[in-house]
Amino acid sequence: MPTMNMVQALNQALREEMRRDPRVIVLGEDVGYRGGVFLVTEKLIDEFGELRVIDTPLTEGGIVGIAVGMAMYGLRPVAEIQFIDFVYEAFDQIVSNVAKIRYRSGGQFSVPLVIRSPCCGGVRGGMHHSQSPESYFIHTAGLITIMPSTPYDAKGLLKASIRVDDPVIFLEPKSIYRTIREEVPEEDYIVPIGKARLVKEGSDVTIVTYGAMVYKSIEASKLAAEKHGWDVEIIDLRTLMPFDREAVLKSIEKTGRLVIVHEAPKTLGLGAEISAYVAENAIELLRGPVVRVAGYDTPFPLVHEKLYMPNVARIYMAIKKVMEY
Amino acid sequence: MPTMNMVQALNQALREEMRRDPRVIVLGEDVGYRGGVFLVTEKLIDEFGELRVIDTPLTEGGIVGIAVGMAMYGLRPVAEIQFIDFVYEAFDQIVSNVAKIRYRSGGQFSVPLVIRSPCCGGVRGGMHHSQSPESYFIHTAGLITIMPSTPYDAKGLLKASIRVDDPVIFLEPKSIYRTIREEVPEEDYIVPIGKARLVKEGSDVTIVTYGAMVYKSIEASKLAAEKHGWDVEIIDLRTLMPFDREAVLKSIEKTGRLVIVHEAPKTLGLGAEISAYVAENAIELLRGPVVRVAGYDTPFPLVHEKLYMPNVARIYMAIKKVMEY
Amino acid sequence: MNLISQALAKDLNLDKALGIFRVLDDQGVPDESLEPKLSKDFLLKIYEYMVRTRILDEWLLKLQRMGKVAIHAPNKGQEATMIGAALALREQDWMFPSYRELGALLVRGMSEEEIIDRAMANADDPLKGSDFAIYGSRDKKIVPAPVPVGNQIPHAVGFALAAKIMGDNIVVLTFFGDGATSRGDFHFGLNFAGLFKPPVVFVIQNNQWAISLPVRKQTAAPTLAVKGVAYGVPSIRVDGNDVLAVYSIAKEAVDKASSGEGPTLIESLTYRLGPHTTADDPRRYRSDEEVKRYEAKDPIPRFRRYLMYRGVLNEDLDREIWGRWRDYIETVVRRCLSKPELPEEVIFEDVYSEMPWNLREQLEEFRESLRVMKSLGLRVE
Amino acid sequence: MNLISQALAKDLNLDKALGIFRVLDDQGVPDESLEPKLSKDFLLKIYEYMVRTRILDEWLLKLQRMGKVAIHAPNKGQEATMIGAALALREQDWMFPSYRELGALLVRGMSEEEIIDRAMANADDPLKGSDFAIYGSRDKKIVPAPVPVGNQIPHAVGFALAAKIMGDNIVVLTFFGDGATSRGDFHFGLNFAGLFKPPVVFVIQNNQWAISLPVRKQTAAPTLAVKGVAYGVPSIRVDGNDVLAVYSIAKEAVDKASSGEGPTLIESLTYRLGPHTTADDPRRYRSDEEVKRYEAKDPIPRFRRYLMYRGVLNEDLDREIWGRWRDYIETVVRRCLSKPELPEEVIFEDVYSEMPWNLREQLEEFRESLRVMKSLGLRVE
Ligand SMILES: Cc1ncc(C[n+]2csc(CCOP(=O)(O)OP(=O)(O)O)c2C)c(N)n1
Ligand SMILES: Cc1ncc(C[n+]2csc(CCOP(=O)(O)OP(=O)(O)O)c2C)c(N)n1
Ligand SMILES: [Mg+2]
Ligand SMILES: [Mg+2]
Repeated sequence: MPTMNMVQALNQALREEMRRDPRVIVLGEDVGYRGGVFLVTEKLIDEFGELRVIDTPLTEGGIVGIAVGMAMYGLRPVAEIQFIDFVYEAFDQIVSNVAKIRYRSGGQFSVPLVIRSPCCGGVRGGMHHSQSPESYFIHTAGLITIMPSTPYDAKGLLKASIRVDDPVIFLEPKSIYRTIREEVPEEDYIVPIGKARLVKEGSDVTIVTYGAMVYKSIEASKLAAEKHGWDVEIIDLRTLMPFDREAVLKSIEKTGRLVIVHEAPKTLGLGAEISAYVAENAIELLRGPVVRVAGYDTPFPLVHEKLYMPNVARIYMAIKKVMEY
Repeated sequence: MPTMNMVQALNQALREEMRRDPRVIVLGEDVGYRGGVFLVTEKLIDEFGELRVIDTPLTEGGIVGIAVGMAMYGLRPVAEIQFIDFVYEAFDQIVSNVAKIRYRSGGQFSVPLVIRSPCCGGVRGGMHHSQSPESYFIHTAGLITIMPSTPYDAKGLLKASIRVDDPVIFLEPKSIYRTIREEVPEEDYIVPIGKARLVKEGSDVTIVTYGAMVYKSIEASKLAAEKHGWDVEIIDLRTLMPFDREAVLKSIEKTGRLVIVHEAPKTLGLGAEISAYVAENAIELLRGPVVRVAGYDTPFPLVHEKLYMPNVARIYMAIKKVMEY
Repeated sequence: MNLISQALAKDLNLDKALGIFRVLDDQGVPDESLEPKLSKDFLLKIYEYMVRTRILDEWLLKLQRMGKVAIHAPNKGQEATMIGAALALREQDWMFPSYRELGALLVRGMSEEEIIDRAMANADDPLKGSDFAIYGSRDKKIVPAPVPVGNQIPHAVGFALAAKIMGDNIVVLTFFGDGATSRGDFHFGLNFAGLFKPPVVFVIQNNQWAISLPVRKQTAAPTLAVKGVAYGVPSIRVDGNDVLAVYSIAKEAVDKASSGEGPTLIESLTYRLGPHTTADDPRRYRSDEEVKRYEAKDPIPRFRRYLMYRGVLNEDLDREIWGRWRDYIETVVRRCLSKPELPEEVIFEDVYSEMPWNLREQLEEFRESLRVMKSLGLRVE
Repeated sequence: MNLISQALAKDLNLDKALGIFRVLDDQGVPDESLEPKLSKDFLLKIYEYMVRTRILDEWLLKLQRMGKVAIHAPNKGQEATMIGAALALREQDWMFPSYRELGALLVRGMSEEEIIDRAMANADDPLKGSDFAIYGSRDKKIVPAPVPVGNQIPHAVGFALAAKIMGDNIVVLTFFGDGATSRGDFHFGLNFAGLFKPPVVFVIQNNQWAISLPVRKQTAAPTLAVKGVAYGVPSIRVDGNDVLAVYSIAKEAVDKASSGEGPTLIESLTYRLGPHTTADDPRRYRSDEEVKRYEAKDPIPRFRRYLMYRGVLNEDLDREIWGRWRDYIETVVRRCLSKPELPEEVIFEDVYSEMPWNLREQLEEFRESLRVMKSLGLRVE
């Protein structure tokens, strides 16, 4: 099996899906001859031509609005937003149409659209190339929101997203686009939507996380083991909504302690929902506070981003807080 | 003191602020000669003219984008979004600029802009005239989000919002625009931002709520008292972000039980943040689960809206659940 | 420079975007050089659509006043535009209307009954009660309109572009109001249309008002049609109260689109005789005289005069047509009124292709809440 | 009909939007009938701005390669547009640039040092490290650009409209790229400008590419200037590599705006000779020959030829100018490089006018995390 990074895995997923199904098309800014600014769509235009790999004008609202019409027709468009920080022009289309057309039409129409986009920080991108805006999508009924953390998952989840009949917001943590390599099958496979991945078993405390924060959490868990012998369990959600409540509950049943880690700003980040879900449905399992390690409630800064983002020290502090409660 | 409904109180707040400060201007769709579709801006154009009461073309993105420039210049624009369900075209301007210009300019520029808009359900408005999208704003650092529940508060909070140097999203629950009347001073006063209102003291369970749900909560508390003798405390947040954490914590210290009620969809509604905040900082105070009564995770339906929204039965069920835990 | 720019200017064909195409004068007398050659039956069919639309519109107003319909956006005065344009479509073509095109729905084959069921959101509502003032039917190739003004414009373009990509010969027609031209969606949709040349026809129902805002306060452009220039989309302005003019121009546009020659923007000049919606009070922003002036231009009497001028219609036949449709629609209304409500759980359907666990949990809470309401005797206020 | 539409068409003044205004030919020889009468000093000042911009641009590229600057968007080739336009502004006027107008910043009085501090986000960064590739200064009446393309367009309009409401005589000029014309913000800003006629000047830096997308794939309109027609905004196309042409037209537009005659849209035809940003690889989408072809049209040699033709400049003076600025800017760079970082807590500043409790709590967590990192010897990776 070849090893690949996430960009290659995503490129392969797109290529395979486009070969499999003529209804799959790609559109976005610079996705054609440029191959996307991160090269996720590299060379697709050579194989599939300008009708199926569409370089669009610079308008996210237009990209999504047009893609909605295509999806209603029966195509399976994969729309790239060059950086998720630029998706907001399309927010009306996403909230009012992508998420609601099935409901509004009493099930007569659906929008099998994937909006994929690089997200999150860690590459010195400043406030408009580093955001983690998943909360906006998670809160919007009608959308599925996904963020892979490995090349294998990226390929399998993107394929699943293209095939599902519902709209998917597919967020790609750009800081690990090329830093993680692993074996990725060259054949067809799917990673199911809605299922978390158990990254590391443990018995003392559960970390629920996703995206690049999986790796920070692993590091912090090592530090906790080293310093205190604490055994941390790590869950990578993969699908953010609907998130895998069973995986979360099962783990807390065992550990009784919960830390949630994400890059998105803390207030109403996904951590809030997971914490509230547990407090509502399984508070008896908790042995202490549910601690969230998240981006601070500020715009994402250009300077000191590694201090702004959840880092090993902050995750370690959270583990310590729940363990020593 | 005259009695007024919320529409009249808001109209008076605008009129007084416009008289007080020539920099205060109003803009939006149909705010001029039409006086706004709910008449909140009625007759302002007669007193202040077309330069200060601006009928704009039909573009929420334009309204907010233009208002940002005005606010940067030093005006105090109050932009009306005809229904908050239509704000999404302006989402890029709100998230990328309204919320970030102060930060982006290192404090050199600010955006003292109020975006006010009728929100929420209960008037048979269907999916695009009933939404409660406050989570999108609460999650966006740089914004203040407010929702009054009484005419008195509406006037005092709108005045405070116009005067604060930060951008405010001011949400007006349209179902109680004309149903609640109370005494409202005709002179100048302010209701401070960030302070909750204790609607009803109680000792058994705390309900944290806001907007029209205050009234449903009162009814449910009566039912709970009647049926079980339970004494419910009710807190009206008024400012949703930054919410009054002290009021919340103080109440739970007493009751040890928490129910949160809002119309917005449950997943990542403000209830999630309040629950998570307590679970993170004061879990020892809790005697049972934190229960959220919220809109369901669907688009807002035209039919059966009174069943979709939190209603007395649902709030009562939640009280019962935490009391009988 | 001047030669180039003159050549370019000629290409832009501004005459059409700045003038007004009309076939009938205000009295219904045709300009014979422009008059389309239509059969008597077809002309009467057009007229019947206009009659049906007017009657249906009145009924929806009435039903709204009775509390049976949440809101209604009156069509009165705009029948020629919607019917003329919709008639230009072929069986295989698709329509993306706004909330003010009852007549176009009828032309595409939706029945009065379907429309009223929808407006009432009763048990037979094909859109299952999701929103008000929107209509559609996959069967009839009508996509239900989004309430946010203009949202459907890029959809229509994307839909048409998808058909082009798949090699299917369809044309997509979308209606929207003058107000919608200010929205981002208009800018996006027209831009993509100019670039990718999908088979799409845009019809601006310029009824001169966006609620209280007259067109001259919406844009400083001399016409709305001229906006096509900004996108390289050929544009034309037509008298929207002249059903033959609208039909002729729309047909040309549909033919052009179906033969691969790309999009057309049609500005159809008409007038909204009624209030914006049943929730509006137009006296606050426009004068009764203005309305009177436009009542004299009502497209139905105007077309009736034409039909009489051509000997297609006489007083008796006219009375018969109105009477027949009035009776018929009244029967339909009665039937619709007798239908039950949509079941309560419908509000949980069609959010996703399969119900996720959070909605399943919430559906349980919902069922429980209905039981509690029943047992405590609580009513939905 | 034809008479009306011809009259309207004449009003639209399409000649200017479709042609190209230029003063200098490619060899720098002026059309004397159009040549502005400028003093020798002023001409040399223009040239020095161009030289400074070019040198500064090269330094920012270098600093980016050294890892001292996060990203840089090269200005090379576009100096005439930014400098010509900015020079048209008066002391009291305001500028809303995009991320590619170093020269305009210099014209408005920002120093190389301020610009480099900003680019490096060091301790003296006036914008406190909030984002990359943006520049501004309230003192110099320059509003820092938003990175989302086009966002500043409605801001400039609103700002100018506010001044008009307050009765202040200022003009606002905003720059944006060809790519920005596809965005909703362009549509909104131009529409409001046409309607409310604030004193605003729009300058489209049409450098022919939006990253990899050539202008012909951005719009089917024959020019970008012609888009003004859709908004009733008078528009003109100018040779953007001809600094005298840009200056003349911008000056006319500023004069017009300041005397209450409203907005102007200027399409300035130029070319981006470098990559889109330091993160770009333009070979993937455009040929070296194309770049070569445009290198021959570089606005700096062209203006230099004009200056020599007019006897304002000679080889010696030219060498002196370049040498002086090279030395000066190198000194500045060295000084900037020696400055410390911004303090860590700066990331919590300027979110609100006062820090709310949630940020105060988070600032505590932040301080604690720094202590923990120190005590455990953890480094920021
Ligand atoms: C995005 C959005 N903003 C505001 C509204 C409220 N609204 C409904 S119709 C309307 C005016 C529409 O005018 P126009 O497009 O001319 O259509 P008409 O109603 O005249 O047919 C407005 C402002 C809306 N539905 N959508
Ligand atoms: C809304 C938005 N989408 C995408 C981007 C990424 N991006 C940065 S610059 C650019 C192209 C801009 O082209 P143009 O407006 O012509 O300006 P130029 O870079 O040529 O000066 C793109 C797509 C962005 N900054 N903002
Ligand atoms: Mg209209
Ligand atoms: Mg460009």
